[in-house]
Amino acid sequence: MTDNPEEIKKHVKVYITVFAALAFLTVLTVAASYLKLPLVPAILVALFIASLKAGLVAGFFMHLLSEKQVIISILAVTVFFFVVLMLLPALSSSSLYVS
Amino acid sequence: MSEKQHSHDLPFWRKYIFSLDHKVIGIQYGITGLLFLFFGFCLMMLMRWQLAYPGQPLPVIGNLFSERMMVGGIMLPEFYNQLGAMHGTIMVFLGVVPLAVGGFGNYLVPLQIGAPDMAFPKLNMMSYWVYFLGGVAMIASFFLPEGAAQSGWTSYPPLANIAASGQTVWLIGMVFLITSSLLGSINFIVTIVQLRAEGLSFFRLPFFVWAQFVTSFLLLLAFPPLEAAGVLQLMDRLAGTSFFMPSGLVVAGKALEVSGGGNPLLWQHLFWFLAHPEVYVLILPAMGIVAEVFATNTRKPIYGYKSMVCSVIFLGFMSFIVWAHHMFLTGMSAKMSSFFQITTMIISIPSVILLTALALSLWGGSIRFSTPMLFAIAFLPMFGIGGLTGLPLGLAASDIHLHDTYYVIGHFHYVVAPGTIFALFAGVYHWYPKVTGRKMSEILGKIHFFLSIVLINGVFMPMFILGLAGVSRRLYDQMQFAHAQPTQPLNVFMSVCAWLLGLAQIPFIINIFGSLIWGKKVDNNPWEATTLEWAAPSPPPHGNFDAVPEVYRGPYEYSVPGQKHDFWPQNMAKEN
Amino acid sequence: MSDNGIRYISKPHPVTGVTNSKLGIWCFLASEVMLFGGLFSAYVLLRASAPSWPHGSDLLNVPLATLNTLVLITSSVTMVMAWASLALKDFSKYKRYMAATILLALVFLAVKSVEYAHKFEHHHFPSTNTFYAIYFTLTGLHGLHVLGGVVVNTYFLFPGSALWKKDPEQFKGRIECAGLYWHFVDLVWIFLFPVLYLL
Amino acid sequence: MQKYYGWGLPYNASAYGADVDRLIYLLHGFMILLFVGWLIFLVVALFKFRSRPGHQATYKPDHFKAPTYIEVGVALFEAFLLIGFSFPIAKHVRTLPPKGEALEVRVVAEQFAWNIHYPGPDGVFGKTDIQLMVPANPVGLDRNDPAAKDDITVINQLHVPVNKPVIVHLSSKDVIHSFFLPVMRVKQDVIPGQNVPVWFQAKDTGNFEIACAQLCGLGHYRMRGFLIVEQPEQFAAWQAKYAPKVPAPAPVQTPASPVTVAKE
Repeated sequence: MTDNPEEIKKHVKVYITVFAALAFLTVLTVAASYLKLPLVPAILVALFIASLKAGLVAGFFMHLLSEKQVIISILAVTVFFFVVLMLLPALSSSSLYVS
Repeated sequence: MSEKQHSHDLPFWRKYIFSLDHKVIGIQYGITGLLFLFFGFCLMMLMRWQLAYPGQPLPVIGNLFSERMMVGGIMLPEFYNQLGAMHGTIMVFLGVVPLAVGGFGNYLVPLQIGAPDMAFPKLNMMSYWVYFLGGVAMIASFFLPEGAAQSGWTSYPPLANIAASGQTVWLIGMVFLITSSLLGSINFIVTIVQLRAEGLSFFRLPFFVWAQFVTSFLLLLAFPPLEAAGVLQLMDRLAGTSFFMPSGLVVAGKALEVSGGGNPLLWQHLFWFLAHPEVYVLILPAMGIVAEVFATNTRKPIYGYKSMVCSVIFLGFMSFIVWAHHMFLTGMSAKMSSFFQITTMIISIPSVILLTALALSLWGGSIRFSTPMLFAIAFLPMFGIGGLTGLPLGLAASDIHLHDTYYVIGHFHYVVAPGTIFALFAGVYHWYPKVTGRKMSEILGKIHFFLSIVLINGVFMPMFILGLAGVSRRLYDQMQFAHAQPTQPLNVFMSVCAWLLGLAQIPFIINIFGSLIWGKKVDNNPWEATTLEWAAPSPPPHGNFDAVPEVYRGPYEYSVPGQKHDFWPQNMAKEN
Repeated sequence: MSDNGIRYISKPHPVTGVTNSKLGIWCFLASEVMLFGGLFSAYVLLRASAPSWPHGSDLLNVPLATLNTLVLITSSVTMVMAWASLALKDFSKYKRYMAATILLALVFLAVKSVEYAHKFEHHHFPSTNTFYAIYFTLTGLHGLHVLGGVVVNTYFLFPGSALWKKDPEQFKGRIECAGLYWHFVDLVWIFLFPVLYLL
Repeated sequence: MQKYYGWGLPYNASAYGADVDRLIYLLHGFMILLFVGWLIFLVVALFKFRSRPGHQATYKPDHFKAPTYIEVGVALFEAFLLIGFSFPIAKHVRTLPPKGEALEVRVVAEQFAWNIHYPGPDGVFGKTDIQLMVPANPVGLDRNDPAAKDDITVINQLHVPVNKPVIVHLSSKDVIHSFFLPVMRVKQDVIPGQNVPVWFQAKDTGNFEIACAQLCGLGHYRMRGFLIVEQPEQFAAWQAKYAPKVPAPAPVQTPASPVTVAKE
């Protein structure tokens, strides 16, 4: 992390804008829920907004955008297994089960 | 004040009990792991009595137990189920993993990569004591009014949900053990990535360090889902939720007052999502040890080091998508079972590559039949049988008949008992000189080996015959079933072999403690090996190396043409 | 170089470019991703196999939860500001931002306990139905993580800050790791909030 | 009495059991062949390259290409077993015979007994209700339902006609059991909250066994049932003998303890 003050001051401005974006997105996702969309679109909208917010927090607050390769590769491995874990319910859904 | 003096004036309890030195913690893990292995072995020996002579009173020891366990020396089904569940849990989570990863990993990884200690010493100490608490919880559960957990080491709900209080203590113990393995794996990954010596690139690492590296990733990423499942089951048992309880359950004639809507398969999925990577956690360090012992005792480099490293990494990834081959019979459709059959066949390929590479490493060597080498050589055919018997269980068609029978018990015990535990014996004999500065006796070692190899096959080989006959596992008394009566005499043979196997460990115990006194004193490299741990004095002081060692070549440079000696240590600049 | 010779504690490794503690905290967060992943996959499986699943907004107080989300996001910002002020060598600003983070976290926990108390009054316990069960389990475990974060941050505000004088570089690294953990906890809530309250 | 059980695979009384047995024997032949060949290599290598004076290990011995061919051969043979044998058998086992031809039976597993429920001549299962599940009526059959008039409920006695496909609908009242017929090469986990069908077709008559293969508590070892395969006439006679005598509407006994199932 570059340590010179001007760099950090620029970062601070970025943090404030990111904060505003997060607040706005929160209000947006709540507003979206009042539209009472059918289940599947509602899930997609909510997850899309949540991923956007997560991306902002991870990218700027957690400095993932400027992170080193070793940490990115560990996270890539984790994402691979997280996806398998999230597929687990799909694998055991009733369609694949004889009952 | 250099580090060496600093460690001398530490009070006893800071130097040995709450020590921050990875070597002391490694020895603590090793001794506790060996004690739990022995304790789990005794539980098994009790079970073997009931299996061989169902319903007959246990002669002497029988009257030591309370009325809830044995009535007049005759074991009750509750106690038998407790022994079964706790034997599995203790051997896997409290015996082999702490010994293979906590003991060997903690002691050797920093030494083999030329680091003074693990990256986070306090975290390392904490992971041992959290493991210790988990072990205490597991043992304490035996003294509960209704005894320890008794629904198998897999503790499937709804049986586990309606079980007695021992199951709750088992879950709490498991949460402790999982947290300990988690913290341990973080320590390993950071140490291996950050603290490697100068010039020690990833492809110059000894294969043992690679095995521990992949094992740490398995521990890091596979354990948390089981912790989540454990939290869910704790909520089921304590807060009355019903994650795993479907609606409309009637237990002992009375409808169960639970909100229902749960799915017992959720636990099985989350449990096996961990448990398959867990079995690779059990076998990979063992393969690492065998590779080290092979290289040193064949005086030549391992065959296909790069292909072995790639197989280990591929194994690590594949182990996460095969878990449902434990659940072929839970009503899954042909489509789903086909997927998991294919992934199970694919995962058998890296294991075959690893085994073949180790076997081919013998070709062209100059093999010394020292005790560690004997155990390591025995690992190959034994793990071979374990792997091969996995084939009929991996194919859904043959698994229908063989699932949940003694065939399965024979399969996984062949992988773990003559497989992993023999490799751990090889490791103890191989690195004992480095840990204590004295060599273990070869005579006692060979007695221990030849007795154990014969008896261990006597215990597990007949299990395949029982399995083919369709004898279900976890049966308190198989004489109740006509299809199981003809194979009952085999149980007597197996039980006798098991008790003799217990006696066969006495030379090993004498050897371990005796060699501390009369073992032959050795210098820092008694086996004339090349990896870095043999460059440090034995036993290495706190901080291991005077200066960070410099590495010039691969880990197994033996019999290099044009060298005086037949071994060329990694850290030696000029020829040797 | 610390006392027993372990390198790269406060200075990054020349090749990997990260310090030990940062790599360690990211590994820990990877395991936390799998922990909450396990619970989320349990949620998905239970919801998929349940005949009927109540709407989150009918049973739970959405406005209060929205406020709670904003509180947690603000605490995330004050946390990163605390780290930034350390980078600017401004120790007093750091203490104020860290105090703000802890305060906001306590507000979050307070709102959570109000919500729980409200539910218990109306006899909505985890054992009522699977929705409440997974709601209490997920938010309960998340709450415990928030509590853990508060304890760690309080340590860094009072006794831990002595390290600032001895080795500012290492202290800044520690605050960065505490920050990473805190942002992760906020990240989990960002997914928890829509999944439980809005769908 | 013909000996059904011994060491090794039990007697095969199932129409499609021969395929499963052939796969198991083929696999074991392949495994023994592989293991013996591999062991010979090991012993030869150990003897040939044992350390002895004058013998020097070679740094890079010239390795013959055999191992890679063997590995590929093993992988191909495994794939052949998988696609050639396992998939067809697994698919055959999973596809139920057409409803019309098969005898349908409901087996409700309970801690330590198999409750068997026949639809009776009308071929329709009566309604069941967990309120009525008392020891006298383990399946919880509601006798007022017209379809339940002729239903037969028996414990641990599964009578089946020979040479006729039988579909068994498995469900459990409490914990996970596993419905295991060794002679029929059939095993199916019985998950509470699910109703999983499994089918088999007996080719020989005889008294066989039902076993429980999944740990289900203290009595797991004595959860034994009988599978009696008999000629259709004897089966019909047995059904007639067990049909409920006087179709008096069974008084709806209030279950012993007033039990409320929590609302959904």
